[in-house]
Amino acid sequence: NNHPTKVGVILPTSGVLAFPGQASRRGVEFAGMINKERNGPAMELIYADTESKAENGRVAAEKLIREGCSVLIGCWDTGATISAAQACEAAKVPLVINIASAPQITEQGFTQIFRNFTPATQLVSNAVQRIRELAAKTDDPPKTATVLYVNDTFGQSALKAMQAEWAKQNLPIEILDTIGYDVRAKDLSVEVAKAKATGAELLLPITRVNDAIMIVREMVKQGYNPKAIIGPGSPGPYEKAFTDALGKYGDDYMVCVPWLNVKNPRAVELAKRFEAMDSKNRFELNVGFSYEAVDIVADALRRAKSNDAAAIHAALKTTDIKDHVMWGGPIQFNEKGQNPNIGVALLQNQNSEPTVVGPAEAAVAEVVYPMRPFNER
Amino acid sequence: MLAVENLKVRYGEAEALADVSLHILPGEIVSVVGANGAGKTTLIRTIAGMVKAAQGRVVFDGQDITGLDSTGVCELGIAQVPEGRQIFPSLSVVENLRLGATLRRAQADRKQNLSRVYETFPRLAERQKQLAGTLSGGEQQMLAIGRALMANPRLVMFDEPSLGLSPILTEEMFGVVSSLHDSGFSVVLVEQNVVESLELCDRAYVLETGNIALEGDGKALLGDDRVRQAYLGL
Amino acid sequence: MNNATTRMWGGLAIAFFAIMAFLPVVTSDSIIAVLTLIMMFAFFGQAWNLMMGYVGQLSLGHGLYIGLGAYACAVSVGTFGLSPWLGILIGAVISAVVGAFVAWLGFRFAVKGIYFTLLTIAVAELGRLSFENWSFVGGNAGYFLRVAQDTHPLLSLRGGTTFYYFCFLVLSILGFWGTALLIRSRLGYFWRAIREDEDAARAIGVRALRLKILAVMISAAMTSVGGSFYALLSGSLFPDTMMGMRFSIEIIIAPIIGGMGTLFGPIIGAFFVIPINEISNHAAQSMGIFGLNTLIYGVLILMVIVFLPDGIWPPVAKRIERWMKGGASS
Amino acid sequence: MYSLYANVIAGGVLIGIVYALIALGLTIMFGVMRVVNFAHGELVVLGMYIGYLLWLSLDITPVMAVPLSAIIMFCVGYVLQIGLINRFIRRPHHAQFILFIGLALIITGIHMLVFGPDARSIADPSSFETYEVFGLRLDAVRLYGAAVALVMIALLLLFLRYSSTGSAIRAAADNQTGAQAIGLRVNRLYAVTAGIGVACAGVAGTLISPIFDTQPYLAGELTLLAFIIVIIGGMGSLMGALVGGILIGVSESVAALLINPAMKAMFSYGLMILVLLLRPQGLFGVKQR
Amino acid sequence: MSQPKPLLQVQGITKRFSGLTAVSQVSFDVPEGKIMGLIGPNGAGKTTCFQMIAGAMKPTQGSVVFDGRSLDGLNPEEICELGIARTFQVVRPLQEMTVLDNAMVGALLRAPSLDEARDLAASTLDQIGLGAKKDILAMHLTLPDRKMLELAKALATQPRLLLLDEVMAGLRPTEADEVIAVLRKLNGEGLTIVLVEHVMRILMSIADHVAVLHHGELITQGTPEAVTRDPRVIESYLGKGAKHGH
Ligand SMILES: Nc1ncnc2c1ncn2[C@@H]1O[C@H](COP(=O)(O)OP(=O)(O)OP(=O)(O)O)[C@@H](O)[C@H]1O
Ligand SMILES: Nc1ncnc2c1ncn2[C@@H]1O[C@H](COP(=O)(O)OP(=O)(O)OP(=O)(O)O)[C@@H](O)[C@H]1O
Ligand SMILES: CC(C)C[C@H](N)C(=O)O
Ligand SMILES: [Mg+2]
Ligand SMILES: [Mg+2]
Repeated sequence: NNHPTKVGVILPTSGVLAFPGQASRRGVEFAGMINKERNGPAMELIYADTESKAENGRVAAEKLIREGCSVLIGCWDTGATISAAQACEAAKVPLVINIASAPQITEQGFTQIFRNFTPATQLVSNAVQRIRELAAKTDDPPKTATVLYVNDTFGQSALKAMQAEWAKQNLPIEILDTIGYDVRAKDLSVEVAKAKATGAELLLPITRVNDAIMIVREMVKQGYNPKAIIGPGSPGPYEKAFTDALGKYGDDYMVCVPWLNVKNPRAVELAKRFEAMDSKNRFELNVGFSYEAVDIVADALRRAKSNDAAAIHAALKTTDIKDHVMWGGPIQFNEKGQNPNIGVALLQNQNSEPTVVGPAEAAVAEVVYPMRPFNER
Repeated sequence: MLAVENLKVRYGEAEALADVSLHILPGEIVSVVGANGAGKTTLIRTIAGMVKAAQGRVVFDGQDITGLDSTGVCELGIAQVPEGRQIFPSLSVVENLRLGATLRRAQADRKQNLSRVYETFPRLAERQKQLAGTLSGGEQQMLAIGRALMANPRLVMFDEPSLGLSPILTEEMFGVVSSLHDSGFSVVLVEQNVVESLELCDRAYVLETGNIALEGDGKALLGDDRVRQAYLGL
Repeated sequence: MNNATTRMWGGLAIAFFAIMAFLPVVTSDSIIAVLTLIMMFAFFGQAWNLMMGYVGQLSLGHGLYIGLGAYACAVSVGTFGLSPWLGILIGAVISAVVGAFVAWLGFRFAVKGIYFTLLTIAVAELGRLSFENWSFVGGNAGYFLRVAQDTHPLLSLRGGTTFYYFCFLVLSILGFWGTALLIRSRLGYFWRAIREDEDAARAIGVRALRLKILAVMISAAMTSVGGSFYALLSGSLFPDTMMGMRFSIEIIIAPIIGGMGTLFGPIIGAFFVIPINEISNHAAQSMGIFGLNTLIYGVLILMVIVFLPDGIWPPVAKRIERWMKGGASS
Repeated sequence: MYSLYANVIAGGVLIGIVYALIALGLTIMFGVMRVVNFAHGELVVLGMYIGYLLWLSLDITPVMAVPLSAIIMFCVGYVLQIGLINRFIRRPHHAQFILFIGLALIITGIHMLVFGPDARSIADPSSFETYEVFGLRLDAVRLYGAAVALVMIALLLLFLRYSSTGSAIRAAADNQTGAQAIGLRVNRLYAVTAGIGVACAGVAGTLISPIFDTQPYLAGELTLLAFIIVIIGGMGSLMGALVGGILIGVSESVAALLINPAMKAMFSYGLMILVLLLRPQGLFGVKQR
Repeated sequence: MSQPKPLLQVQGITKRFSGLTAVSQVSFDVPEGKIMGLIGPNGAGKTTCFQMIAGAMKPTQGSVVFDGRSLDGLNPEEICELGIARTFQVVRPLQEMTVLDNAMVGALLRAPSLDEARDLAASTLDQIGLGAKKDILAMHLTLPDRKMLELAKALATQPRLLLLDEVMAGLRPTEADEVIAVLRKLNGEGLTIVLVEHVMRILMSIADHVAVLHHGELITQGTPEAVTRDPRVIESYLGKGAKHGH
């Protein structure tokens, strides 16, 4: 087949989620470029924007499928992903999920999805694991915690997963309160005041980017200095917008997310190239998993040797990529379309750089604990 | 003093004034009568610059004022007591009066004019602070007249000042108009009370569907039976 | 309107809908998808127009009824395993009741004009917020219909592009026809009287309260049915997108741009508004210029409302009528 | 507990005063021209971008940028009124509605084109400052914002009450034909009013730019916020806007404390419905207008 | 003298607007088949009385009885259905509907079908001389025609009692005479009328009975001649040198 395969890419490139959406798009574009350099299978990447509205996932997917795409990548956000998956299911076109963490995605009976991202349950169980390791390492572990979570599809499923995991692992840290806030909240001063009033020693924010910034800004103003801030698997601190907006106040913030395999020289080299091309951006999770999604599609195309959606689907089913950029085992998909082998790292912002501080086998730096009070920075 | 020449006015496709010419001499009371919808209000509004003429000219003191906006016209000393009074109901009586003197020509004499208005209408002086909207119909009419006088006018145009007023207030109204005349203002009077207004005026025009049908001495028109029947509906 | 002109417009409507019914044979799926949206908005517009164009009640909260219809149907199907037809009915009843309540509130407390409009916004937003925090329907996290099972489309009301196109086409036809019947009945006279001057109408015996409530109920129920179908089409429901202000605003642009208080207005408006939206979205996305679509869309609707104060349809209709008459006499 | 509530209420009052300024812009345009500006939020966001841009390019803090922002936004309002809104004054509400929706889309489109969709935050050191007053910890930017807003509101009230232009504006609001009949330049008064209304929105926007991150999509919410306040305070009433603003500022914050913050907006809408039903003219509104 | 039984009984009605008492303790009877005039200075409360009788305003105190039935708590439309029709002082035509449709809305109150309503409306319009203009939109009518349309809408509801609020104000005398003739004829057919007019000539020529309001109070009532001779009426309303009725 000489015609390039049309690959649809659905991302929230405008609206509330534009920041990570556009980062993801850069990852896809970068991967397309690398693929061409390596003489990979011919692909034509066609983009569609969800405007950060979940239901537009379906609209975008249908549109791309009508335009002849035989495989889709997307959608960064859980809501949009489920909605796109419905269209893919109806049209029998595979959807490779770059990022989206809600567990229900793989529990809806979809046959066309392939998720190379950790579901919230796994994300959180790893996160709880990381917190346990951290607590074990110090002689001054936090005894109480408060959760601040964004009240949307992703936030709710992450919260649910976390509460379940907390009980299951029987962590000796008491959760004092869980405070939800609106996705479109323009200011979080009351929410932070409320969290501060609980006196929790550990703050567990489940956020998107903008709200993560608002939370820290309010914490600085209100002088709320818990022993640690650890995001149990949510976006925010590792993104450029966050470190740019907060500078030194953004340091010491931790988050548990899948991350670049910093010990793989090829991956590190790729990241360096990306950052050299585009000094304003970082090769973080959004870029990385979007890059990897294209890699997965390219690999499947190479094996399928066809533009036919069914053939691509079959090839995706047998994916097995050992050498890849994100930290974790080989990329494989189970019967539900989930890659179970993704690792979760503990990142901490140090000097405005997200730095891997755990688990031990992946860490490149020592963790700063307890967090330095804001007014002493 | 004021001359209207071949005025034609349209509202969209409807013609309100077809071809109207008339004039007013200094110190005169000129009455304009005519059926509903004859175009009396339109005439006044056109002179006042609130409606644009399609054709014709309005000349005041030898100056062509046809294209002027209402502010420009007022500045020249043409004031009006508009149909339906059009006072400012949620402003106080004084504020209403003061606003009558916003124009440049009137600002200097504001104090003096105000006391003159209070002299003419002692009722208004009593109710300076009251909101205009709570005045009775007759008082509102006085206020509208007073407000017009605040502009230092030379010509005052009245549009149906007695509409909806009780007989006693109507009578008072005519008294005020004639006393204005006595103190030297020129007056254009549009009225439904044909008899009183014709009796009061120096000259009169009868307007019929956008055209001047008749012109002449008010009392003479009243006396002519044919005119009474055909045009005045008496 | 005399009988001859009524017949002429009726004929025109039949011809138009007949052409619409044949379109799927000759056009591609992507055009059908856009036409589906057009028919959907034409139908929503018709429903809204009934209340605003003919009864003079400006609602900016019709998204509420879309959402109620959507959720009622989706939850009936997804959670209770009922037939979608039943879900549609349940949604329509709920919406009618809620609509009646809003209308009653407004009437009872003499909330009129722009204040009534703001009341509709407030109730709709309150509805949205309640749904966003109601976990039974998924709250902010959304409610997702499972993938359609292999049953007959007319039973499950799940199908492909063309299927939903016909669904909304049929709804449009019913909406058009029903509205036409209603406004030519006694009700139509009373409604128009209320629209012109409610107090004056009441003084000559028009039972404004019931009639207004009735109009809102019909309009809400119609909107709700459209919402149910939309839910089935979409499969994923979020309070913000299903019943937010945005939807409320979107559905009224077409009938106003098209020509309010006319039967064809909402359809013509939808034919103008939706393609513009699609084309400008496409342009902006392929060029990667974000905001261009919004800008183009805004400029165009602004131009229509500035230069065609009554909307697109009335002047066109006048011309057609004149042309037909001219044709008859010559 | 005391300090939690006191802090939150104080924060609510401060932000409420800025809300009041937003609402004032809306109410003044409604009171005088009887138009309901559905693009108000977009204009607030424009003011926010002005604040952001001046900080970014010239390093002027938003409070200092207020005079410039006021002038720019006044001109925007003036021109909009003369060019567009004026033709719609006598047209029905739904036509005005489409006009403003069109305007809103255009403004948002321009914002997106120029600034992109991302939230822009002002990372000035000043936006992390706080003051301790009576054991309360007050956010510096909110404090400045409220102070400036309060001064603006007071100046406006004085202007409308005592200046001759002010009373002419009130007269034009009261009776347009009457104003024209006595030679007031109604269109110019309208333009000045629109200028003031938009300037209020813009200045408020500039003031909140260090508090809320600037982004195009904020607009719709701000428009609704202004509506809620105006309904509660009374359409066309300036005092109403002030009281309504503070009320909403406080109730939003307290509601977030008492119930789930995600549900706090319900409180405001509930309040609005209650007012609409029990006192449709608003707390300070005049009946029958 | 044997009075016919009163069709309308106004019993001590009072209306207060925050602070202001617009109508205070007003009582009067309107006998069936008669024409009654209601006069008084501007702001005396005449229109307010009509508003309360027609149900558009609720009296602060007192009640209205129509044909032996109390109207307390009834809506305007219910009162209209009982047989009371009214016109508005400031005319309120249904602007964007034709003259015929305006009258039809009123006619539909009693007509069982659209066709019958149309016939009834058309004959009502003919009766008051608006027949030729039935297909014009109401907004294009001149003021006198609007006043007549106001009358037509009211008549199309086939009332037993008609409340007319200054329907003839602003009409030229000859035009007013035509309306008077129509009212006389209707009255001859059994319609009871209450009318408010400032033009004494009109009132004198058709009213059987006149009631005078002043500052919201009923100061006197009686035959037109008696009332116009009453010094209080002359002082507060007519004026000394009045030679009314052109
Ligand atoms: N704003 C307007 N738009 C359209 N037509 C108008 C307008 N104002 C007046 N007309 C029409 O123009 C004609 C003349 O009206 P105008 O108000 O000047 O009459 P008038 O003699 O003052 O009547 P009246 O005695 O009722 O006050 C009428 O047919 C009227 O319907
Ligand atoms: N809705 C209202 N709110 C407050 N005051 C009112 C209201 N309606 C009427 N009034 C006042 O009540 C009094 C009586 O008014 P009404 O209209 O009944 O007088 P009227 O006798 O009909 O006078 P006119 O001859 O001028 O029509 C007036 O002082 C008026 O200002
Ligand atoms: C961890 C996150 C990147 C998850 C993603 N934002 C989602 O909505 O599911
Ligand atoms: Mg006139
Ligand atoms: Mg009256």
